[in-house]
Amino acid sequence: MSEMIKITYREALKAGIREALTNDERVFLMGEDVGRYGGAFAVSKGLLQEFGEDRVMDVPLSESGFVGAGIGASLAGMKPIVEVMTVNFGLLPMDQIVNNAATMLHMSGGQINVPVVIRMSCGIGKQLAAQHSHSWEPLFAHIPGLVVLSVGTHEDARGMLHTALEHPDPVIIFEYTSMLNREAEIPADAGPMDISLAKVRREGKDISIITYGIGVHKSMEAAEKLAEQGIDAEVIDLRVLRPLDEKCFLESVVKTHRALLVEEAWGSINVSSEVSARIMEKAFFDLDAPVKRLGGVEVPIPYPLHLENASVPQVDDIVNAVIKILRP
Amino acid sequence: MSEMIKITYREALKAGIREALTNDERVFLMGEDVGRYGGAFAVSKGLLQEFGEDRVMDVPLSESGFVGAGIGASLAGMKPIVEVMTVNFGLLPMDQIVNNAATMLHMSGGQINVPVVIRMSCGIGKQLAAQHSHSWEPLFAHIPGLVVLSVGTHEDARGMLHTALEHPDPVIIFEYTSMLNREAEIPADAGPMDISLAKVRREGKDISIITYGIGVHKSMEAAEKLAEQGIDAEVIDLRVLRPLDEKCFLESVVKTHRALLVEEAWGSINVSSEVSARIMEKAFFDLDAPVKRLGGVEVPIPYPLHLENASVPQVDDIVNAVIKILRP
Amino acid sequence: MENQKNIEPQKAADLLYQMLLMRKFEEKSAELYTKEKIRGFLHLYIGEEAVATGVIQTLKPEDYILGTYREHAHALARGVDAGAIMAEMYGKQEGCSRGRGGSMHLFDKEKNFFGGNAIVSGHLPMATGMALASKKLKKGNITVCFFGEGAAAEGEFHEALNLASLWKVPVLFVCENNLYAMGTALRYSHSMQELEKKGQAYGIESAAVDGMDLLRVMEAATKAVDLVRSTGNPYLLVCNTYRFRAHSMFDAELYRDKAEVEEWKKRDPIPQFREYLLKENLINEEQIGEMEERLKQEIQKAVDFAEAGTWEPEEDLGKFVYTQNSAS
Amino acid sequence: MENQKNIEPQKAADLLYQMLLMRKFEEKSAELYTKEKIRGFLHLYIGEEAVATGVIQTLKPEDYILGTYREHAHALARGVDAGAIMAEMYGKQEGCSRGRGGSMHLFDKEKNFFGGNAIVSGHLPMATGMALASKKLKKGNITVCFFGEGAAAEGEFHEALNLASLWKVPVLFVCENNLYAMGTALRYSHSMQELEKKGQAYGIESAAVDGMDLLRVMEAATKAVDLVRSTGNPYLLVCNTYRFRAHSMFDAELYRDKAEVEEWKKRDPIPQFREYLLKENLINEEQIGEMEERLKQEIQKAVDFAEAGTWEPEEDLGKFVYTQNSAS
Ligand SMILES: Cc1ncc(C[n+]2csc(CCOP(=O)(O)OP(=O)(O)O)c2C)c(N)n1
Ligand SMILES: Cc1ncc(C[n+]2csc(CCOP(=O)(O)OP(=O)(O)O)c2C)c(N)n1
Ligand SMILES: [Mg+2]
Ligand SMILES: [Mg+2]
Repeated sequence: MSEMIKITYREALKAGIREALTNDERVFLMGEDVGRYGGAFAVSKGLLQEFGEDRVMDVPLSESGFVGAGIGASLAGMKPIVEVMTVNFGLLPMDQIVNNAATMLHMSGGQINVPVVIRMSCGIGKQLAAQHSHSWEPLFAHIPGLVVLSVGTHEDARGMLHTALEHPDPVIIFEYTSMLNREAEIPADAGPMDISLAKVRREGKDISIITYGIGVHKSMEAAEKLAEQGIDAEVIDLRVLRPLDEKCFLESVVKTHRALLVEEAWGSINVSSEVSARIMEKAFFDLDAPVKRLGGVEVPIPYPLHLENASVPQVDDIVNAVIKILRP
Repeated sequence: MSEMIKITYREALKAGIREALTNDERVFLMGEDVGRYGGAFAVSKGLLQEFGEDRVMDVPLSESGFVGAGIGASLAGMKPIVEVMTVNFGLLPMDQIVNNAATMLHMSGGQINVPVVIRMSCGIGKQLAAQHSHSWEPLFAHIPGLVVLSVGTHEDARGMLHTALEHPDPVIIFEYTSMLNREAEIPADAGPMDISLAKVRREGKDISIITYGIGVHKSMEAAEKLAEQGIDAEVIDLRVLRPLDEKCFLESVVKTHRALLVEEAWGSINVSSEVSARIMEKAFFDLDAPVKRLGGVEVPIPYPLHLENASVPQVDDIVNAVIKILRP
Repeated sequence: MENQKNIEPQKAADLLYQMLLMRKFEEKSAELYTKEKIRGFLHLYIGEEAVATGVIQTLKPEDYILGTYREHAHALARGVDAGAIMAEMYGKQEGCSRGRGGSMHLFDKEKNFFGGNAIVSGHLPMATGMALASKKLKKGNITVCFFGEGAAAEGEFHEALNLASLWKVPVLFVCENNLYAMGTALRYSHSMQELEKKGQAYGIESAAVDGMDLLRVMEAATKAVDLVRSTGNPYLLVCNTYRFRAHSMFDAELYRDKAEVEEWKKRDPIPQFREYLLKENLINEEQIGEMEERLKQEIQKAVDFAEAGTWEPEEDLGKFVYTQNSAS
Repeated sequence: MENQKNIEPQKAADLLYQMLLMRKFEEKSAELYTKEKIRGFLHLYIGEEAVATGVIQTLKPEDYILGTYREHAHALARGVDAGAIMAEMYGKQEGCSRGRGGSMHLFDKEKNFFGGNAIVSGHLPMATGMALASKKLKKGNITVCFFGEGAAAEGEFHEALNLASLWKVPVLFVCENNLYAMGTALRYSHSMQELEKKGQAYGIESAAVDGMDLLRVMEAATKAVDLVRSTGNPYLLVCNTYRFRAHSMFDAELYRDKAEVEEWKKRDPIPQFREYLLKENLINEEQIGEMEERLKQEIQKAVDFAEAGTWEPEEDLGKFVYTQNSAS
């Protein structure tokens, strides 16, 4: 195994973008304030200076327009990385993403593929209140034709973009604002990551905690706490929200016979609903207990810290839910 | 019971709108081509002539603009019925619907409610291909703060609007293009329908078929066919996709011990996923077999009839799926 | 119609043939629609032929073209095979979009014909983006984007034109002002109806032209295309025209007077151009007779091709959602 | 600053007080932000006070006001209690939005203050709709909608202005052109930078005014408001101004020179107005001293009120999603 380096999630994302810009002239980064401002969250800071205005393009407030333009540029030979500053503004270009990017290949009978990559920062955790704290992974993950990624770890932050840019079809990448300053160790030579498989982040035999995004960290923490109580939890990071890697989580459930699904998105019609339904369909007879879900409370996110915290599952909620499943 | 009349789904919808315009001066209908054209599907034909331009307003192509204007008008004392011609254009105003209509009450701390009603025609069935055949109920049903209705029957077509207009919060009504010409009998004095409950459309003891929209008719037909084979299926029309009336379907499953979920929307992260997950959580021990789903194939809808038909569950698919559950 | 020097007899004949082909092809399509050979929406361009003909004849094969759902004529002008278009409208896999798209989604990548876009205004941002790619890749080609006057009310018009002008990219926006968006007359779509003046809001050069007069369109288009090609800047060309037929095959035309239509038919671009050619001795009756014979054959050939076409097997339904499973 | 007749000493003092209150209130807020009493995003209006002051002083209590996320000053000008605003920023339930909204979502229905809208340009369509309701209900009030120059690049600007003009509704659009949208300078947001000319594209009367000069803003606003009120038509008023502080508290201001900021500070609206009043003997130093004392007290009172405020109990998290479960 190679040398390990300590890196923040922000630095890992930036390293991925920098590498992409370096390796392929057709790659460019476009988005609101990615250049002169340095990126709303400083992810792209310095890249304008390094690569110039043609490669790092600030765009006006016009999400439908510039996302559509990114799609168009991808049709004509470029490899755009389009940044929608945060998913909160991601409904404005949603028609472009769904009716154009996700649909063009099909409605042209396979002639025209759309190799665009769209990055959006998302999630809760900065007291940004109802219009700025959305977790809309489920909305995009519902759409066939898209590849939808959730960047739950630093390795993925470093490497998923590379593989996404090689994909011939539109890829949506969700990054987590609240993880930007978090440090972790990754191999110094970390690079391209597969973008088709879920991953077992922690092996365990008693229960499968299936999650993604920030949920990965909370679930890992919960698993450590559970270990102290003699409960051996397996933690699965879905990573790819569409198309789902069901083989990974079904195998886990077949082994552990129990599952808890954790996500921060609103609690109904979300990724966990789908995972639960698939376990129902394909691993029902392996279950020793009903699959449970911990999702976001179905409320626009409130501003005060205590209510914000209460609106998504926390580590203790996960611990308690697991205990309740195992020791009812 | 009162006298029955034969009426098309279109006429039922129109009668509902007409009544609303007649009864309350604050009600107005706005949308693309609702007036001079007579409505894209002739639902509002003649209403402009009857009520005048102030009550039946044609608007330019600008979905975000006029839906937002409808929301604004509702803040200032009007009761707008905003028609988005079809759900296919419903992503354009989605930011307005989610970040404004569904969120305002909460982020104003309960001060400002948004009594707007938004109607959208939806679904497959006219060979309109990939950009014009969407079933996006799941996208809207994911959003807290919205009431999301699915008009699966003629009585509901006649009466749901009335109740929706009395609701203090934003209501999204999904109507089904392919049902417009369908005739059915409803009571001559049909009127306001509750909009909080699911309904058992057919009682049965062997399995619960849980569905909504066009699925109701297909499931009823399937139930008749199944009856010929000695299988007694219960059919549940969810009607309200948010907030879900889980009591209704859980009771049914507790009784029948088996369920098949049917919908035309794309097959993952949809309403059926949620229903399945809730049955898992709350009726697991009552199940004699895993809950199965029949959803739309995850493909942008193709134009040719045979492929269009193959992309959503048909009556025979429902029959076969039920038989497979009951006689594995 | 004013005299224009420099029109070669052969070119004149070709142009007349092209407009006649559009007309006859669509008349045939309407007939086939009533015979239910063609389904879904069918939007005819009859009356507007001078626009597509006049603009597209100025282009080079490497230029990109994007159209709306009313794009049969544009596809024909671009040289997409009439048989492939007809087969597409039949839904046969020999169609130019493999039958997946139908009338609204004609694509031909080899011919640089990018649809067939049925979300009104949704292709404008893509056009800007394609032109951006051309600029970045120094391809030297231009992008031409056709859309209706109704589309210009959508926010994406505003965003796409602003971006195109900010970025100085070679895109020609052609607004086909046929005075109606479905049933909504220009004066109900736009508060300011001299659409070419909208260019000023973006610092985009623009002009309006009589879209019923082929020579005038050619002149204006030549000027516009030359400018876009030489300066690399965008341009807005408004072609004032009229559709003689209903919006689509589902349109009772309640919104306009028959007399108005008749008045416009007097300016039918095809007889107008034919008379001019005869007067100027650029063609003779005999040649026209021959031409009509050729036309009849070409259309018959297209219909035969479509009739002989085959249905894509149902097992292939899931193709073209992602590139990797789309091998044909 | 030019002489303006007719300014009463009392009114002059009130206006100065108001601007000073805005300034001191926000300076205090910045301080409280660094003390982590206020969290989330905090966008200061410092430097732009003449705009909100000048416009809002012309309005009647029944007029509707919509603002952006940079709306503390507008709320204060509207007479929303400073304590309620401060408590809101603390997240206390005594806040004007019950603490649910925070700095970006100030609402006060009684004062007809409709936010606090943090999706850029998302409130413009609502403003048009509120004015539409006023017209329909013959209320006689007008709607005033504040937004930044960056917002004018969004499609919703285009749609909202077109609708307002088509419908002839009494709405005043106030574009606060502070030359930057986050880090994106005006010239990168708009291809045509004389923003007032954008009114022409919609047939909307418009004007630009020096937004650093209170008297000029008052004059322009009075003219605009009178016109909107008397004609019932929309109006676009562009106020050219500058923000002295960072975009929000997360902004390293990499995109502009300190010198530019210093240059603009010379035109600080507050000293400018104060000097004018002194020169014209509309106020004296002693009165200013008293005023400053009053200000200090009012701000201290606001902070005390916020400090003394209470947290909403966690059990209430689910409130305000629907009206029926929102009883307080
Ligand atoms: C975003 C969107 N809204 C509504 C429609 C329904 N629709 C299809 S064509 C049309 C009218 C478009 O008018 P115009 O842009 O003038 O083009 P024309 O049909 O006259 O060529 C409408 C409203 C649509 N396809 N897309
Ligand atoms: C639709 C949308 N896109 C992006 C953002 C992020 N954002 C918040 S404020 C802002 C700049 C807005 O600039 P402007 O309209 O000029 O107003 P100002 O902040 O200068 O007052 C941006 C990009 C947002 N809130 N909403
Ligand atoms: Mg038109
Ligand atoms: Mg600004």
